[in-house]
Amino acid sequence: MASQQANRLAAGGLIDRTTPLRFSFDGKTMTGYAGDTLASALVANGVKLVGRSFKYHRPRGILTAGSEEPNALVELRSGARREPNTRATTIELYDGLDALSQNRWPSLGFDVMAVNSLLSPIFVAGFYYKTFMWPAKFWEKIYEPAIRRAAGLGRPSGVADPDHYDKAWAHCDVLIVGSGPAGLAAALAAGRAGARVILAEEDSLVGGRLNSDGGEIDTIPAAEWADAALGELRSMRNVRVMTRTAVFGVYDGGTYGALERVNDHVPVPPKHQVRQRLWRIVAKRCILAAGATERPIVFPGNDTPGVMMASAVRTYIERFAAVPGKRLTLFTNNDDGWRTVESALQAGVEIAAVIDARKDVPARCKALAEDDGFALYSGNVTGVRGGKAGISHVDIGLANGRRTTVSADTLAMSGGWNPSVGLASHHRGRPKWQAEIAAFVPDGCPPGMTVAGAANGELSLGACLRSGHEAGASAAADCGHAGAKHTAPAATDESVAIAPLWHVEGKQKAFVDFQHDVTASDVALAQREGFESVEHLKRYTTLGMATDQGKTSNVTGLAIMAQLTGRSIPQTGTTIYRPPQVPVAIGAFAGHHRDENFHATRLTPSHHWAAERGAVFVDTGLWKRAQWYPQPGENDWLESVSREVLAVRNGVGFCDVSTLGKIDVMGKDAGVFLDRVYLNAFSSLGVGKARYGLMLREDGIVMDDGTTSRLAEDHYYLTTTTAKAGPVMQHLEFCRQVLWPELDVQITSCTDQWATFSIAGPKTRDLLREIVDPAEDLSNEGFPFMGVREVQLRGGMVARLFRISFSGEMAFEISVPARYGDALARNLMIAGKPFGVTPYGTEALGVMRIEKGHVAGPELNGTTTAADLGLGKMMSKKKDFVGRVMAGREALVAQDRQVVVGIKPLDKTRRLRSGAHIIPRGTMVGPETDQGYVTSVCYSPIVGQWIGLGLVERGRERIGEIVRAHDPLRDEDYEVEICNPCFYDPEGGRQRG
Amino acid sequence: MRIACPFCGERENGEFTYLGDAKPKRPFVAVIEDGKGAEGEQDAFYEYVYLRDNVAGEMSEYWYHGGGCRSWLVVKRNTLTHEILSVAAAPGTGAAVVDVAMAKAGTE
Amino acid sequence: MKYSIFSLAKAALTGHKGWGRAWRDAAPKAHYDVVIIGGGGHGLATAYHLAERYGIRNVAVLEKGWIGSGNAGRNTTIIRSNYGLPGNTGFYELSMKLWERMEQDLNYNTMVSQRGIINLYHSDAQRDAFARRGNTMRINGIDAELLDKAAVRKMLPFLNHDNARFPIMGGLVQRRGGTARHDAVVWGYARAADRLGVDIIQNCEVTGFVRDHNGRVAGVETSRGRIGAGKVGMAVAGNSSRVAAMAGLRLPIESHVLQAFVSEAIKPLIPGVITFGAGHFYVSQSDKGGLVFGGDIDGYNSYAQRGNMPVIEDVCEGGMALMPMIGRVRMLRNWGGIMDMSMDGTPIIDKSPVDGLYVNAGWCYGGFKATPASGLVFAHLMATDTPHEEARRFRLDRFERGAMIDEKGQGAQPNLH
Amino acid sequence: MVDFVWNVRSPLQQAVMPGRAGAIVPFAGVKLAEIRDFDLVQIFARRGQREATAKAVKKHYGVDAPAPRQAVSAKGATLIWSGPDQLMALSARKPGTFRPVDALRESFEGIASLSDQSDGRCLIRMSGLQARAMLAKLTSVDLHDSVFPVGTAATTSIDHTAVNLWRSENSEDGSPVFNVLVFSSFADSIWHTIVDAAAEYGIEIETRSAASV
Repeated sequence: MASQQANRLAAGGLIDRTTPLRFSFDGKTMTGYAGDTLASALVANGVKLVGRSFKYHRPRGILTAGSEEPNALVELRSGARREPNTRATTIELYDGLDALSQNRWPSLGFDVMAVNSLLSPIFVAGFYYKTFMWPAKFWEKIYEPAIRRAAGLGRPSGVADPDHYDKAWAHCDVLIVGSGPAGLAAALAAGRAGARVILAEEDSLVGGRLNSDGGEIDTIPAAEWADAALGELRSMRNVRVMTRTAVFGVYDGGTYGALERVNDHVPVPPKHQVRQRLWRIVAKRCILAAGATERPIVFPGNDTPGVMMASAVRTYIERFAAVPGKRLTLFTNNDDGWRTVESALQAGVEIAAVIDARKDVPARCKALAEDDGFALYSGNVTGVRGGKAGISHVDIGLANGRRTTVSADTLAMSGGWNPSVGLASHHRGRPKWQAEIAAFVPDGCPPGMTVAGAANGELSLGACLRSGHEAGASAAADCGHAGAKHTAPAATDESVAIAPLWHVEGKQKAFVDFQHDVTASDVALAQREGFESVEHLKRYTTLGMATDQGKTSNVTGLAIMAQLTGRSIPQTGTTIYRPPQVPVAIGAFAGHHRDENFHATRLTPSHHWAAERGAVFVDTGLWKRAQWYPQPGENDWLESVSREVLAVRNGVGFCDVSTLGKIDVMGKDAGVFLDRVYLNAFSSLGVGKARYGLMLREDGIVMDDGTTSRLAEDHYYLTTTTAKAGPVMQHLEFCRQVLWPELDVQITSCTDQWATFSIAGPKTRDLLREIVDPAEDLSNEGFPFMGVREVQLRGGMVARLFRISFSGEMAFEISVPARYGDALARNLMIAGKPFGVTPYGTEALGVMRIEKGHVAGPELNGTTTAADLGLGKMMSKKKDFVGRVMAGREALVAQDRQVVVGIKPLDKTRRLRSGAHIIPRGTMVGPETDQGYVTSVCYSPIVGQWIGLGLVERGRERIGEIVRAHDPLRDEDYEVEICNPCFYDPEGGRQRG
Repeated sequence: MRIACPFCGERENGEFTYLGDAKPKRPFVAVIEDGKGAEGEQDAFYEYVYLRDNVAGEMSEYWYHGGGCRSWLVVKRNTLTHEILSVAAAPGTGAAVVDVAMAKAGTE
Repeated sequence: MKYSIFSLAKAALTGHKGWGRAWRDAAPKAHYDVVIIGGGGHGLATAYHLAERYGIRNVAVLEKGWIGSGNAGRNTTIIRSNYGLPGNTGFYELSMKLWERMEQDLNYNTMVSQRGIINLYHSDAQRDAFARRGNTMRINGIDAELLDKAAVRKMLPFLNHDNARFPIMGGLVQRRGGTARHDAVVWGYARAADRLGVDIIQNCEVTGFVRDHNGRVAGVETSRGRIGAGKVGMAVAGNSSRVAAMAGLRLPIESHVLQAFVSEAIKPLIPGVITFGAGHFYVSQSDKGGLVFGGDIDGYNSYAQRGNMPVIEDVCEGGMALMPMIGRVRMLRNWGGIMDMSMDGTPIIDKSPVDGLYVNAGWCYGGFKATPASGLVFAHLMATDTPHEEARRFRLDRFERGAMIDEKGQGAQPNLH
Repeated sequence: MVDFVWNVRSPLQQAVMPGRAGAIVPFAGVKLAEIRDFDLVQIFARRGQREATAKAVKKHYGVDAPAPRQAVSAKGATLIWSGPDQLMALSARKPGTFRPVDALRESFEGIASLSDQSDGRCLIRMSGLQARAMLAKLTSVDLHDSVFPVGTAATTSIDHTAVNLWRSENSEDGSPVFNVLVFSSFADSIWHTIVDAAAEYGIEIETRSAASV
């Protein structure tokens, strides 16, 4: 099998030759080894063409060997696991891996859309802003659909992601980002000092460039040193090494976002395991040792397959034992690029030539060329010949003005190194220019962060180790771990001399942003049109907005802009670095919280019992509530609900109302406290009594309502609506702790403590007499309306009984400790059997409250006042309370406000719908005649028709008026009568009787 | 963001909810007659409820540790950098006793 | 040069060497009839309308950085006019009508794309609220449709219809809603205003107001010197309080951070704009292929233009709950803008209590979609000293009067709007 | 007349299925137990009664009231700090009591407010060698030995829901033991979240009575 791997070296590399792996790319089956990436396996198999660019669909090869790759993006896996835009350079090879190239049709080799390249004289930066405007309707019909068809790179699966994700927290003293020489040295120093350390490495291997660049540390080969360092780190209990973990963002308070690719290196995650895990790492100190990214040079034809970063060539040779070509040319402006020549020579690759753009090429390099007999040119690459199969020749403009050509199948380029400043700039710190390395280095780091090694512009191995060691030791010391002194690992400081070179002019297109096809001439066009700010340049040309976020393009782009405008590079400045530093799957940010687990679910104490009876449940906030209980033979919900309503009105029913917020308000000032919170008085409420209360916001608008009882002199029991339980609790705590801290009040939620059922209907007492201890007096005198007390139940149970009514019927609420809620439901069924007891759901509850004209959520909508709701008279005039003053503003007491009224269609067979608007009869429909709307509706089996509540301008003066319910959304318009909101027993005799 | 609750220790901001500027104080209305309090109270409440300095820089603000100990906190924070300079408990957390005169002075 | 396919083709022949600056790099003059502070969409649109409709051409737009560097370049590009309360409904529809002719008005393709917006509902109460709103829209002559469960499933089959925590029960659709290319709006207005003589002055930060002996605003102090002005308008959402403070004003506004997100470019997946009613998530797909999405503000006052993890997670949880097919799509970029969150969630366009100073502020989440109308009504106010008919309710004194326009019903709690 | 039987039903009755769950491994990495039949009273000192409440706690339970972020074991009860000047008193339920507050009333009359939470919470105990790794998915609290030793208590959130979390004595295999009180109405949902978080480590599930713990 290995024989297929034409470009695989016979020996060397960090691959496991005993584990061959089969994979396919665009349907072609190939072989690689464990330890390969998809990119290295493709290199080993001699594959040059791997993708097409976004705009011009130009053929592209592998450019890099890391997460900055702009070209080699593939659709990985198939079916529901298909994953677009995945970098071949970071995919670990596994057996059976399948990948497809993307953004091409019908095939990678022959792509119809490559015609765009022919139109490139017109398709320049921002061309679409100048055209596609006439005729206007063509945009929607023709232009935009065409543009949208061309949009995007890879195809998403289009079906639900079958894998799982989770999220976790980690805490440490020192977080080290990157495990290259600086990161390892930092981890050793901090770990030995005793600090809690997390070393995060995005690669599957630690070592960073040590795995690609060779060299010696402490007199042993660098890779061996890295192994030993890892061994020591793994032996320390205070150090946690996290590979395959990319730190992607820096947030406030020392919180770092990181993504662990737990199972991306296997075909399918094992059962019970996640694909990826999102970490929030809380660190007192962070050492950014993320290294640097080699940058391309912008020269004509620089996007031809076979043009590769010099460091990537080295990585493929040294780490993966795969050579990108047989005949290599190097184009460099710095010493570091020359290391690729050394690497290639050792691997037996023929060096066609080296083109060094510098005036003075170091003698060491000259000697190398001489010894190994390859041509060394002082000049620039001015063109590349070849095509989608790769380059064949390199055209060179010599420093002396002449031209020459060399044949080569690989062109390695090195424009210098850009420190990875991204994470250091996430708090909007702007990096500063460092002329010696012709690159930006971090400045103004987030609090707690220091930068070490190449990320800080220290490009030699020796400097990396020293700065890493120092940063590690001092971060540990900052966290109180001084530890014994150790010396930094030692290595030579090889030369990294550079003479900046950004752009070589020529006839062919010279690419700045490879993926987005932004060329040097696009930058020039932007400059001509005044888009000189780097942010304008980015937005106008889309430079740096590709999936690599400009890691390979930003600095060159702005350097070219600097040249064009005559400003310096630091004057030109950088764009803002934004998280995530590497793209992160949306699924990972969601973790467990998807599908049914999107939000938590709250269940009532009688949930199980209701489910047994076949209840239909409805979501009310986080709660599941029984909406109605269908019975055999019922055709629809309305039949069930009407049955439940009539059963209550004529007999007795019960409903679980445990979802209402319940709050113990205790302490000697509890009454005074409630006086200030509610617009009506509570300190005057007698023990053993309940009262309806209304709460305003400080802006005078109604916040919530509910019944509050006084259980003892210093103990009130307050209830809220289901929806507002949380906000009211928070508000009460604010009042207690901030507004009136002098009051002796303690507040505790007891919502979940009690199972509470409303028992309603004329036969309520009959039912209760079955279950309540016969010694308890439930008569109107013994237990009057709005009375509250504890009672004994038969069978040895104690309950709280409240004589309050939401339905307008004779009713009690009964509460038992929640563990008995299920039993209470079952026992109420037994006790009520002789009276035809009927459990009812929220829908019947709603019908009865509308019949009674009680306001609820749709009327308490955050814009209504007490007076709007018909409850203005409740407002106390003797005390201050929250919202009192602001409720008096002119527009809130205006006569023409929309107020709550009843509404019923004239045609009794007509269904009334919520959201219909109220328009006076005989007027044109328009904003000026829109006088309100229907807030709540139900079919009332008692009234025998659909009825509703509404908010209508001057409604209370208009009882009896016929108006239109205008409902264009549902194509309806019908006449309705404005009526008293109470449709049932307006005198209230039934609930008091 | 991480807020060091004086009772619970440092926690991520997801455990807290935010109310806003702690500088505006609710006007104190001692006596109410026929639904009305002091002269000019509507202006005072308008300022309290609606007008904000909206500080760009250090600001004292109310946060509620609802996902923890249910304490209201006064957090001094820089709105330009999100740096937290101090965290203190609101005067009435726990069983704390507040000097009524001081409390009134603080709310007037 | 007028923009068209012909001029573009012609320019291609000469390697596009002939294009000049889209707008002049103007240096500040000593005095203007009107100075607009803020070179975002609103400020530039105001200047354009002042020149184009009201004939006031001696106008400068002062921008402290590069034009469009504030919220104009940070939003999620949604346009819609599906508001439910008097004051908002007509105003946003005016804006929508201006969007629909923007490209022809400005000779600039701002890629206004009316692919529709749907607000999903998940409960009867939400449906009823949407029905009320949709009917308001229809009564105001705005397109709106209320879809039921089956219709939404047909329209958006890829949503999570089957195992959702809060099942989708339907949606309110405005087919004229959609998106526009936000940066292009800025550039289009800048170029059009520039052609009418407006000076667009970048890197010019206002540091104070100049007052005459009557206390009237007579100009501004800037990082590029003093500039006299007959009238000064501020359109600096996100920083309104800071600029107003220079004139001694306090506003009913807080600055909050709103995060936005874009995914890697993928082949077209989502037809229009979708908002999830059971969480905090909305999404559209750009013409380049990125999913553009967002959710709630972080919830605390901030001028930092960046947010924190809880909201990022919250937004993505909403996304995954709504359409679990995006699990493997990667978030590419995440950024923050500073929102002017007003006390009722509704903007303020009014004369300020200081003579000569005009306020355009408090846009909350609604700033981008309002851009053309905001410019028009603000220009009207500044030119005529009377509020435009469609902005007559956006008054500064509405809080004192109790005439709030509170679509969400959250009261004076800016982070809940 | 029939007489009525008052069966107790835990909110976790349906969710908790004793036995093994999750990954099939020789030794479960996480052990989960629902502890039932407990009384839980919140004791909240009144204004100015901080010291008096501490004294009353000492007198009633025979131990010092828990310092902030501490849980202490007393005879027959565990006292868990739950906020400033607040604590939760957890004890095995005495059969036939409906008002555990009654037994405390005399000791705390006028000093502290008492609120019965016996049914407001469910108690879940987590142990095993991977319990800490599992909890790291649920809570942002640092549970490292140096920060969260035995006897530490925290009020924090799981799934955006407030919980009381404390660490008790290590189990016999030396692994840490964590206890969490969750609101009863959330218990079923949070249990599933916990099981999902623990699944990869292998889970052993049981129910126990508070009296046997």
